[in-house]
Amino acid sequence: MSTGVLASAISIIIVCIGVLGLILKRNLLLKLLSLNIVNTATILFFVLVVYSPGDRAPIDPSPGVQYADPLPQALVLTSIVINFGVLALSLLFTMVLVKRYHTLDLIKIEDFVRREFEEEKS
Amino acid sequence: MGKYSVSLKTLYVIFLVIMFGAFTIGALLIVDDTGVSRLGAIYLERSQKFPNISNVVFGVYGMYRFYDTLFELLIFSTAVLGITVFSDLEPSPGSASRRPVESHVVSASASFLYPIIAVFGIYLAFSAHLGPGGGFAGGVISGTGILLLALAKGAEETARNFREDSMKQLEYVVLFLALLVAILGALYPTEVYRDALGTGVITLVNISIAMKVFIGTWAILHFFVKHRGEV
Amino acid sequence: MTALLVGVGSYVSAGILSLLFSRYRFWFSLLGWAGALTGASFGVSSFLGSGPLVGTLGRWGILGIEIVIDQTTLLFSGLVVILNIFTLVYLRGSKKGVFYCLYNFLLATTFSIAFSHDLFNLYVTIEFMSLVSILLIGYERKAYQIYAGAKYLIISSLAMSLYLIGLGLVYRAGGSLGISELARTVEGGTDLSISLGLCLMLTGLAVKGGVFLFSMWLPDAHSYSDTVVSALLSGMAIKSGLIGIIRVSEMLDWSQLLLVLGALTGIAGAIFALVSRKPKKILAHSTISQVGYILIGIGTGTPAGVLAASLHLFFHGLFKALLFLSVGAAGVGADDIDRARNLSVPLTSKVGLVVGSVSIMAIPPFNKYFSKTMLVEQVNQEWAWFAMLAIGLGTALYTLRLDWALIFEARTDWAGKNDFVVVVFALAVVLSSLLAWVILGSPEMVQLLSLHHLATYLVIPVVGGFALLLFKKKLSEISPPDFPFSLENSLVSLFTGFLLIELVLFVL
Amino acid sequence: MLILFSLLLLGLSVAVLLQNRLLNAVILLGVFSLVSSVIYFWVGAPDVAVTEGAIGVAFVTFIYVLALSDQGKLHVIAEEVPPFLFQEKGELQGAELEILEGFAEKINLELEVEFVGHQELTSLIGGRRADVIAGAYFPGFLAQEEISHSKGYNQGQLAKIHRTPPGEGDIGILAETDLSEFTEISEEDLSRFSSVDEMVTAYNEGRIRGFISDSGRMSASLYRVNTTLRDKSEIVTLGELDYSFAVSSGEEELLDRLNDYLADLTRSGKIGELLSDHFR
Repeated sequence: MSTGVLASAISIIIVCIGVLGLILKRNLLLKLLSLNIVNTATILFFVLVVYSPGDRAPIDPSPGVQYADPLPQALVLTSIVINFGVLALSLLFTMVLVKRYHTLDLIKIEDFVRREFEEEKS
Repeated sequence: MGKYSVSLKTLYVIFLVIMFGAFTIGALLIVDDTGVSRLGAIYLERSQKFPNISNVVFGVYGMYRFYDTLFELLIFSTAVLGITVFSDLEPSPGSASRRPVESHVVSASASFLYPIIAVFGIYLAFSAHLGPGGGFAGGVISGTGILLLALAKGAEETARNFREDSMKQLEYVVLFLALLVAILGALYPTEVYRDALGTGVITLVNISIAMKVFIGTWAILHFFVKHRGEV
Repeated sequence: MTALLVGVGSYVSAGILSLLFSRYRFWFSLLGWAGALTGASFGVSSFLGSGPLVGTLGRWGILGIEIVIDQTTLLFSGLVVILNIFTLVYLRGSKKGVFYCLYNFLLATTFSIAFSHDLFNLYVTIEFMSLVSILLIGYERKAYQIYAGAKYLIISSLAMSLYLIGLGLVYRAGGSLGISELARTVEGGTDLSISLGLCLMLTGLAVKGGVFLFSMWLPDAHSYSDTVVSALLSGMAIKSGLIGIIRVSEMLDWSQLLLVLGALTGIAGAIFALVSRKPKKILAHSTISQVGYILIGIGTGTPAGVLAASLHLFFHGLFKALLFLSVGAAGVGADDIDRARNLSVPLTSKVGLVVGSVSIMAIPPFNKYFSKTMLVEQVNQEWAWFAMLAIGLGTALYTLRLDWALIFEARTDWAGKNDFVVVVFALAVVLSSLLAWVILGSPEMVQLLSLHHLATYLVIPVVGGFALLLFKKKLSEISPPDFPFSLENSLVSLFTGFLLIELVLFVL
Repeated sequence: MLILFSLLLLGLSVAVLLQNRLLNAVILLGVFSLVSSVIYFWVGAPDVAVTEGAIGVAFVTFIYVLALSDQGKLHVIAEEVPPFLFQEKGELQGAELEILEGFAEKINLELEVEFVGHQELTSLIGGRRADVIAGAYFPGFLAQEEISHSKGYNQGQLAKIHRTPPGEGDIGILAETDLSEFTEISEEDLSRFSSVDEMVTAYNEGRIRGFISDSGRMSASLYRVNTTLRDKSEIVTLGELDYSFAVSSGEEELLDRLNDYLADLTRSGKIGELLSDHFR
């Protein structure tokens, strides 16, 4: 088994830990942090899964030298930005919710939200 | 009973996540990927055809798949737009009073450090097709550098110096440019990327992306500075 | 290629321009629509000229982004264009420039998804779609909208991470991102390795596509948001996930899995729709239920089945948007249907509701009849056929319950908020069944109009009506549970769904 | 080497999720991104490393830190109860204020007091929007498992006022107050109110036959509503209680320091002076 595969298996474990945090933590901000971990580990996985030891950076390639696969790297640049967009917007929404309910506890927020929705329409 | 059912649920969640992990790692280990020919090799091979683009990664996202990069830019713009839509949110009374500490040392070192950071960011954007970097990273680095200024001199004053409103319009002009390059690059690939202006088009696109990301970064940071400490 | 570039280019420019010059936002959006219409008609003419076409953007060969023009593409891009014009006229100038910008961006990305035949391009466009959607959901900044948006954002971001992991596995084993390239590799024999990665991708797409157990975010997001937004999200945004599933299933034969998921989705959605009490909630759950049909269609695995699924996707987009607009125009989306006597519904909305309801119940001359009969013709398994019957009965029940409240019990508001866009839209929905003639040609149509199909679809609503009369009292005592739709439980059910996929894959 | 770094990343991800203080978690997340950025350099992906460094390490961490509440303050939330902690002509006053000011100075934080309704206390402290609950808090005041309370600084009584003869009606009590330590009045007889003022009004209007509260809150309320109790009333002392402070149960460190400070005050005798100044 190559180091690349082993390292990407570890990044899958990190994804699992992030998912556990995402589900089990009640604090909304900790949920966002867990999501961040999941996303970062996913990107790491995507880069590592095609890595083989001795890869060089794919800059100014010359024949006969082993280079890292440039395609996943290029794709991952896009998804880093996407994850940033997700983070910025979810933090913004969290901010609005906290301003409204003064709590980060998701179960309480859900309770408040349902009550408010019922009250507004009745 | 309440406690018991909660822990049962936690166990179930752990079971599910373990199943997920086992599945994925299994899928990873089961596959023997020796001898699979991937697209990456072809990209490396073809890079000889475009001698002015020595960074193959840039070749992929700046040329072959620029359409995806257009959407990446749109996503960033949308995030900035979302922040802008909510920027008339009233800051809560406590946070407005928290003025940044105005110390001469901080202020002086910020105005000394900032140009260095900005030059580094611009360098990254200019040389994206030659080495690591890219318009995006360059823009973010220059944009984050302003945070120093904002903290030292006050966010509002910095915002005034940057004329935020007209800057935002510039951001969308850049988006137009990217759209144009994406469309023309798809219709007349060789003309745009090699013959027409050589490296010119690519550098121009990179610099404008950096510019746009710089403005967006500042807009986001300004929002969060204004609403400091609210979570 | 021109079709895609013209459409996306005009939508994106319309979005930017209506933000920069927000005085003329309506006119810019109209221009964007005209551009997209041109693009879509380029697509149609190319299809008529040379049949289904797979090409790459920028003539880079396999190095570029693969795009496709086939019937699914045309139907979905047509859906985008049609929903665009009606929602645009419905909106008129009622929102700010920012809303129009987001609106056009949403249209741009869904238009692009129709053509996409590249796994990473699908990822990027779908992510963009969900980012724009959550801003539209939370646009009015009510706390519950913000909450629904945040829930959607978190779940979908996780889902797309799963998609990316799957993509990594697929790229490692298959060495390519273009779907037709990969399909060629799969034929070469590395079947298992790719299929495991594709399972993860399927999970990600199912979260976007409104599949039960995967998209528990959907009812809140679709029922808490503004009328036009609900119509667009239910009518076309979730369809992008289904388009993704259609494209991905070109590579593998997943019939068993998709049939199971389809039947589950259809029946569970119908049950939840039946016990819900608010019109918008009912419609949102009904969307989930209808996704079941589409999955069953993809699950048949035959080209005709996929065509039926695409056609159903198109028709569902139309009549669901019509229902959302009718309910929204009357302003009764969040009221309790058991207290409908106090409500007043304008005549135009009632017309829209009638047309939408007969369409959703698949009454013969209306559009859904054709797609559903095509589906039934394609399904071989007996149990899947019974599942479809159950979904049909459930659909009839909740539709009639909604109609009873909003059409018969509610007062008719003759003077007030009549909105004739709804009526024109209803007319368009009625006329859309002609499209089935165009696509299928007359011999197949005659087959679809055979007697036993006609009888079945007339009998189901009648049975449903009787059942409703019997159980109406009982139904009004039930209130739908909220707990499956909280963020935590939606995440749990997502992974439960993943477990289900694993089980179906390894056991069956 | 790569494996080592990956394992470090694994450890960091666990560490992020085990943090109690959000700021620490955010900073660890920044470190997490930094390590992943180093890995990208290692595997020949400098483009990704630079972008991850710019966005993941710098930008995201900045945004989180900006969004998080200022950690340099001791946020105190309190119900306004003179003479414990109250506002007069825009100035904070009270015995608790002096204690808390001293404490905040000792641990180098700036004191910030926010008066809130009594039902918001739990959610604010549970959501970590505040550090300390004050304002005549006593153990049992909030039926909440997530709160730990400090040592007491002052004695008080839990008292019941009721009509003689009792007559019809429920016993009034503050919402969320947990009485199980003091009395055995069953839940059915209780009706819950959101403030003592409301209970006094309800009592005078004859809607309830009596009410239970702590002595401090009761006298403050009678003083504020400026009324006497209408019927002939009897006051029964149900038990002794200790007025104290409360912190969120995760904040063991803060609680220890607060207890130490209170113990210091008692030892030096300052607490006695302070109380006799405020409770005449």
